[in-house]
Amino acid sequence: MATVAESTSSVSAKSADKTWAKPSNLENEPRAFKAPSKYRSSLLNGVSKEGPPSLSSKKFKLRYNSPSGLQDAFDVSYAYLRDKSQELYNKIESSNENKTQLEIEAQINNPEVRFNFAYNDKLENDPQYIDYEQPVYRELLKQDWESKDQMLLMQRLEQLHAIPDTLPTFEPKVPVSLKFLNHTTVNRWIEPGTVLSSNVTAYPPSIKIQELEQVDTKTQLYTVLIVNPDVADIANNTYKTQISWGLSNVKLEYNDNFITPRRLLEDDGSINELIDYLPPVPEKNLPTQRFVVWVFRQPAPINVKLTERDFNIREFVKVNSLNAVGAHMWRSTWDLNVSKVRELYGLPKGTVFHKVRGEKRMK
Amino acid sequence: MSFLSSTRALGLFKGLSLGPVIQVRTATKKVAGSKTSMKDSAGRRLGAKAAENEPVKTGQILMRQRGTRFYPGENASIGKDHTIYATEPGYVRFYLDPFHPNRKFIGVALSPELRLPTPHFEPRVRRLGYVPIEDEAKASFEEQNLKRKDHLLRPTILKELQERAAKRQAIVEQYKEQLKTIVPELSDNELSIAAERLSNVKNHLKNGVTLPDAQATVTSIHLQDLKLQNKKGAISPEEYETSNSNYLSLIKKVDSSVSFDNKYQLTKFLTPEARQGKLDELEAQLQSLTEGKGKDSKKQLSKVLDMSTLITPAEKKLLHAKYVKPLLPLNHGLAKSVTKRWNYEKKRVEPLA
Amino acid sequence: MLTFPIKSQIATLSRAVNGSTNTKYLISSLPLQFARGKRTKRTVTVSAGTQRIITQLSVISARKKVPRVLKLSNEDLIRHDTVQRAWTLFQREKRQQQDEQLSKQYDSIINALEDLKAVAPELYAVANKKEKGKRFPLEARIPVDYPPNKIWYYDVAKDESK
Amino acid sequence: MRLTVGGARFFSSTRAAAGKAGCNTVAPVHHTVKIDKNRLSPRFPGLQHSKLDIRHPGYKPTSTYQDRVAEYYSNSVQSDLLLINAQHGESRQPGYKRREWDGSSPFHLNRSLRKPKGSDAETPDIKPHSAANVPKIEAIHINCYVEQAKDNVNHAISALVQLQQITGVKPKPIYSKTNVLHWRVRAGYQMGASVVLKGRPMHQFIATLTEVVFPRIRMFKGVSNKSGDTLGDIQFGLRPDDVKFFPEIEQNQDNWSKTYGFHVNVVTSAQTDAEARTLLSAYGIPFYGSEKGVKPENVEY
Amino acid sequence: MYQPLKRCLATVASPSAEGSAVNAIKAALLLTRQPIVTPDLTELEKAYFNYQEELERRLMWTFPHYYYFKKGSLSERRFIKAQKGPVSNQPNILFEKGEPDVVHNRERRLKQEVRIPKEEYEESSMSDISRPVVPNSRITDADRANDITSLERALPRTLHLLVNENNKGWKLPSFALAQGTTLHRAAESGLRELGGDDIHTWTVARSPAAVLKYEHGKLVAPDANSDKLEREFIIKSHILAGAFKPQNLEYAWLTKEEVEERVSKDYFEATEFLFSRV
Repeated sequence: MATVAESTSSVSAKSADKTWAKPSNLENEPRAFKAPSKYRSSLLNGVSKEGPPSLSSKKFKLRYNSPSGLQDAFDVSYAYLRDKSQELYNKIESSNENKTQLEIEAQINNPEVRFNFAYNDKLENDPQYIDYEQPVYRELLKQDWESKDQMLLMQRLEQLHAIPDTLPTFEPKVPVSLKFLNHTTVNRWIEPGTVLSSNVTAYPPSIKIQELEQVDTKTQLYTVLIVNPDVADIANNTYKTQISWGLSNVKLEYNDNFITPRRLLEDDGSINELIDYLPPVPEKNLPTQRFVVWVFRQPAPINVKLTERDFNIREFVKVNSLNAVGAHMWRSTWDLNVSKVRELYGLPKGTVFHKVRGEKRMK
Repeated sequence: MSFLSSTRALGLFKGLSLGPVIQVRTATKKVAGSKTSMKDSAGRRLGAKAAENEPVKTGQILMRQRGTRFYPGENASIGKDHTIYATEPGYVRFYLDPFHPNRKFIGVALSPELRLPTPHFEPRVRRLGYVPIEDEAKASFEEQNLKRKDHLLRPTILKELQERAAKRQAIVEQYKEQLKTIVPELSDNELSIAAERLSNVKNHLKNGVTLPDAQATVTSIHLQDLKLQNKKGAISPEEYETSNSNYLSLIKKVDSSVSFDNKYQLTKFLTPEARQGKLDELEAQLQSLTEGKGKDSKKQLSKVLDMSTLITPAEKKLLHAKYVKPLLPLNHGLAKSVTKRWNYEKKRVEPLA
Repeated sequence: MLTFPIKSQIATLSRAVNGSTNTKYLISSLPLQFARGKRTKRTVTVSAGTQRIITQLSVISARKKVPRVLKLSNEDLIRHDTVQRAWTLFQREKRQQQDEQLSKQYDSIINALEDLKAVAPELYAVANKKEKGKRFPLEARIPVDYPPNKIWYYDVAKDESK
Repeated sequence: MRLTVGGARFFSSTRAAAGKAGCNTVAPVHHTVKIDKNRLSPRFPGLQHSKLDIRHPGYKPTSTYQDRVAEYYSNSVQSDLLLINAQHGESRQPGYKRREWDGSSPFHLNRSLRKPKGSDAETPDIKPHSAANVPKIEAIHINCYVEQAKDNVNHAISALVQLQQITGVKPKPIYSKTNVLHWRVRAGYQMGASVVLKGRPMHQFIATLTEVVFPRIRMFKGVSNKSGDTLGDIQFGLRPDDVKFFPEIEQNQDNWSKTYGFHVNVVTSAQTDAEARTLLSAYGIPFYGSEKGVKPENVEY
Repeated sequence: MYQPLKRCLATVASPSAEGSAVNAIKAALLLTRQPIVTPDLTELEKAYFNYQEELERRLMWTFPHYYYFKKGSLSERRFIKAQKGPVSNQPNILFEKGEPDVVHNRERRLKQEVRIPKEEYEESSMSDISRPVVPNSRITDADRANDITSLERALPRTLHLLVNENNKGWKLPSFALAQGTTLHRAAESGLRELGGDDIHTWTVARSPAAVLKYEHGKLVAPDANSDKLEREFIIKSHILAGAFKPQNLEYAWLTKEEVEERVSKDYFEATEFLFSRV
C-alpha cells in the first residue's frame, strides 16, 4: 500500500522536455545520442493512441496495450537517471581521472542510446545510430558480445583445438567477423568453425575487426594472420603449420574497420602483405583442415615479407612481440572444387592419401 | 489351525468333493543352509599388458582391469570392460596428470623421447597416419570415388551448373548489346570484358552490396586472376602489365558511363543529382495523377510505379504507401456478416459505419 | 477421475450400438442413448469433502487462470528497462548510504571503547561486557502506514526497578 | 486411492546403452572465458533471459509495495543491533573442528580425520562483530507435516493450500522419503507441504505473526529461549488452533473447518542463538524461559 | 545484576591516580523517539511501486472467486455485482483493439481488476466495530503547530532529544558521573533528574556509541590525546512512553536535518552518523 496520503506531488520531469544530460562545454552533441525521430516521441513521451511506430502493421498497432503505470514511472526514472548522469558530467569536468569510464556511465542509462543500440545493426553499424567512436556504444557492444558471440568463439576455438595447436592461450578483447565477399551465394557472416567449400574460400576473406578499448586509432597497428595447422608433413608422418595469408600494419577506425578488397585496392601502401593469399586446398581423404584467423595489436610496424609457407606462429608472435586480441576460424575439407582452385592458383595436382592404421610410428 | 481359518480354507474349495484329509507334518526346525566355498573362478588374467616405454601398435591392449583403476591417457582409449588399448603406435607411458590429481593414466607417446602428459599449453603432438597413394591409376580412381550421396547428386549439380552458365552467358550477351549503344567506342574484346564485369557486378548488387563495393570486389578478383596467370606463366609480365592497366582504364570508362536500373538493365550513367531530378519528376507525375480520383487513377498510379525503372524497391514501397495505398474501409477483409463494431469510448455496440 | 465411470458407461454403450454382433438384441433390450450429439448431464455427485479438495486443487493449479503473455513493443521495452535501471541505481545508493553510516557508527563505538579502556578501565569492564539475554522492549513496534488513535502514551506506571 | 511415487528412478545413460565403459574425462581448457551453454543454445529464446527480465515468461514483479518491515530493520533495528553486539578487542573464536590423529599408529596415515572434541559435527568459527555482519533474518522455512495424510492424501493437499493462503507463496509438497513401518508410512506418500519465504512474503509473514496471531493465542508465552540450532536459527511451532488466527484463514472459516499446525524455522545470519533471539525480539517475538547463563529476574531492560 | 556491579564499583571508589581523569568523564545521552509510521515515499518509489503493482495485476493468475465465495450465497452475489465484467467476444461484431479473450470472467489480455463490494453502513452503527476504517492523518496537530517539544511530531521520522543549557548552544544532554556508577546508569538517572521520572526508556547497550572530547570546553578531534581532555561518552537510548519535562531548560525533539540547523558545525560533524537518516 502506498502510504503518502497527504503530499500532493507533481511528476518532476514532464514529458515535454526530455533531453539527456550533457557536458556544459559541448558544442554539438553526437547524432547517435538521439533516437530516430520516428521513434523518439513514443520512446520518451509514451506510446500514443496510434500505437507504437516499431510495429509495422496497423492492426497490431491498434491492438497494442502499453502497460499502465509505465508513463509515470518512466518520467520519474528518466529525471532521476538524467540528474545522476549530469553529476557524472560535472565530475568529468572537475577532474580528468577515469574520464572514459565516467563518460560511459553518464550515457549508459540514456534510453535513446539503449534504443539505438538494441534495434540497429551492431555489426554493419550506421554511425548515425551506433557510433563506436563513443565509448558508451563500445561498452554496450562489449556487453552484447560477451553475452553470446565471445562464448561461441571460445567454445569453438577450444573444441577444435585452435588453442593450443596454434597459440597457447588467448584472451579475447576484440570481436572479429568474417565474410567472403567474392562469393555471391555464401554472402553471410561466417560463424566460427563452419566448414566452407573451397569454392567459397578461393579468394581472400574480408575481415571486420571492431576495436572496443580506448586506443589511439591514428597510431595503433594490427596484424592479421591466417594459419593452417593441418598441413600433411609426409616425411615426418605428422602435421605442420603453414601460413595462408598475412597482413600487417593495418590501421583501424572505430567505425571503419572492414578489411575488404576495396580497401586493399585503395590502400596507399601502408598495409604490408606479409605473404599473398593461398586458398584452402585440402587433400583427398585427409581430415578437415582448420584455418585460424589471428588478430594482433602490434607495438611497432612490421615490414618484413615472408618467403616460406611453413610458419611458426609462436615464434613470429614472440619475435614481433605481438599481442593476440581477436580470433576467428573456419574449416575446409576436400571437395570437387579443389582441383579448380588449384588450377586457378597454378598449384600442382593434389595428392590422394589412404589411411594406415598399423605400426608406422611418427619419426 | 483354528476353526475359523479351517472353515475359510474349506470355503475356497466350495463345490469340490472333499477327499480324505492327509496330514502333513511340517518342519519345525529350519534347515541349515550349506555354504559353498569352492566357487572360485579361474583368474581373469588382469593387469598391465605392456610395460613403460614398450613399443606398441595401434589397438594393442595396455591394461586389463576391473573398473577404472587406470584411465586412458593420450593416444589411448577404453573398452567396455575398461580395457585400455593404444589408438596410435608409440611407446607406453604410465603417468599422472595435475589436472586430474586422483587418477592414474596410461598413454602412448608417439616418439621415444616424449614425456606425458604433454605440457598444457604446448601444441598437441599428432601422427599423420596417412600415406600418399603412389600408383597413378589407383590415385585417380580413389580421387573419383565419391560418397554415395555426392555421387548421386553429381549429375543434377552439373546440369544446374550448365544451366547457370548458359543464363549467365545470355546476360553477358544482353549487356554487350546494351553496352554497344551506351558506349559505342569499345572494341570487341573490351566489350566482352566489360559485359563480363557488369554481369558479376550485377550478381553482387542482387545480394544487397552497395555499387562501389561490388565494383571493387569484382575489380579485385579480376586483378587477382591476372596476377595468378602471370605467376603461373600463362601470360608474360609485359602482357600482365598491359592488361592490368588496360582493365583499370576500361573500368574507369565503363563505370562512369553505365549504371543499373531497378531491373538490372544497363542505362546511361546518372549522377546522383540527375537521379534526384528524375525522382522529383516522377513524384510530380504521381501527384498530378492522385488529383483525379477514382479507381482508374489508382490503377494508373500503380502502373506508373511499376513501369518506372529508376526507383529502388524500398523507394517504390514508400511511394506506393504515399500515393497508391487505398484508405481501406473498416470492414475490409472481414466477413460479410460483420455489421457492428464495439465503441470503446461509449462502451456499446454501434453499427459499422 | 470423476468422469471416468460416466465415460466408461458411454463407451460401453456406443460400442454396443456400433458393434456388428448382437446389435438387435442389445438395442431392443437397452434404453437407447447415443453418445454423440447428446448432451449428458453429470449424474454422479461428489461428496462435499471431495468437492472442497477439487476446489482447493483448482486454486493452486494454473488451469484457465494464466493471462496472455506480455509482449512489449521495442519502445516500451526500453522504457521498462530504464525504469528498472533507475530503481536498481536508487536501491544501490540507498544501501551504500546505509552501509557507510553503519561502518562509521561501528568505528565510533570501537574508538569510544578503546578510549574508555585507557581512561577508566573499570567503566570499560562494564561497558564492554556482553549482555546476555538482551531483548528489545515489548513496546517496540514495526511502523505502520497510518498512526493509531492515541499516538503517544504519557502516563508511565512507576518503574519500580529504577 | 493413492498413487505411489516412490521406488527407484532410472536415468537413461546412453554410454551404458551403447555398451561403452562409463569413463568420463573432463579436458582442461586453455582460456579463462566462462561459457554458459544455455546462452548458446538456439532453443527457447525467452528462457535465455534472467527471470528478472520482463521478456522471460516466468517474470513476476516483486517490489509492488513499500516493505515496512525491511524499512524498520534498516532504519531502526540495524544500528541498535550493531551497538548491542559490538565489542572491543574481539578475536575470531575457532569452532569445533576435526582433529588430526596423533600418528601413534601406522594406520592413522590414511584414516579420515578425528571428530571434533565435544561435538559430533564441525561448527563454524565465530567471527568478530562488525558493521558488515549485523544479524538479519534471511529466510523463513515453514514445514507442515500432516500425520493423517498417510490415510488420506486430501489432508496433504489441504495443508498445501493452507500454507499458500497464509504466505502467498506457492508451497512444495513433501513426500515421505522412506518406509516407516511403525507409523504406517510408505516411501513416496505425500505427507504435507513446505515453503521457503524470502523478501517481502517473509516480512509479511513476520508482521502477521507478531501483530495478529501471537497476541490472540490464548495462554501464549512466547517462543522458548531454549529454541535454536546453535548456528543462529530459531525454531518454533504453531498448533492447528493457532493457525486459525491468521486473517486469511479466519476470514474464510467455512473452508477451514480443519487447519494444520506447522513448524517455523527462522534462518538468521546471527552467529549464535542468543544474538538471533535479540534480533527476533526487535520484531516483537516474545521469548519465555531462562536464557542460558542468565536468570530472568536479572535481565535489565 | 547488582552484585557484580557493586563489586566493580568498589574498585572505582578507591582513591587512585586516575581519579582526576574519571572526573573528566561525562555520560551523554542520545535519546530517540523511533518512527511511528512508515517513511514517506520518494517520487521514484511511489511511481515504481505503482507500476510494479499494475504489472503484477496484468501478469497474475485469475482470482478464484469461487473459492472465497460460496456458490449461491449472498456474498457471492454481491461480489459478482461489484465486478465490472469484461466485454466478451461476440460474433459479427468488430473489435478493433483485438477480440476479447475472456476466461473465468477475466480478460486475459489485460490486467485483472478485482473490486471488493462496498459495505453499506447505517449511521447508528458507527460506534460498532464493523464501522468503516478511516485512517488517521499522518500529519498531526504538533506538525501543524511545529511544536518541537512534542513527541507527536514528524511521525515518519526518528526524533532526537537535544537540550540548550543556559543558552550555551544545542547539544545532547550530558551528565557528570557520580562516584561508583556506570556510564549507562549515569545517563539514565541524569535524564530523570533533569526531566522528571515520568519517562520510560530503554537503553540500547551499556557500551557508548561514541566519545566526544573537549579541551577547555572546545570540541577536539576524536583521536586527540592529552591529559586535560574532558570526555563525553554517548549512550544510546529509546524513549518508549512518558515525556521529558524539565524545568527551566530549553529542549527539543528534532530530526536529523533540524539537528543540523541548530547545533554547531563542529558538533554536527562529530555526531552526524549517530542521527538516524529516517
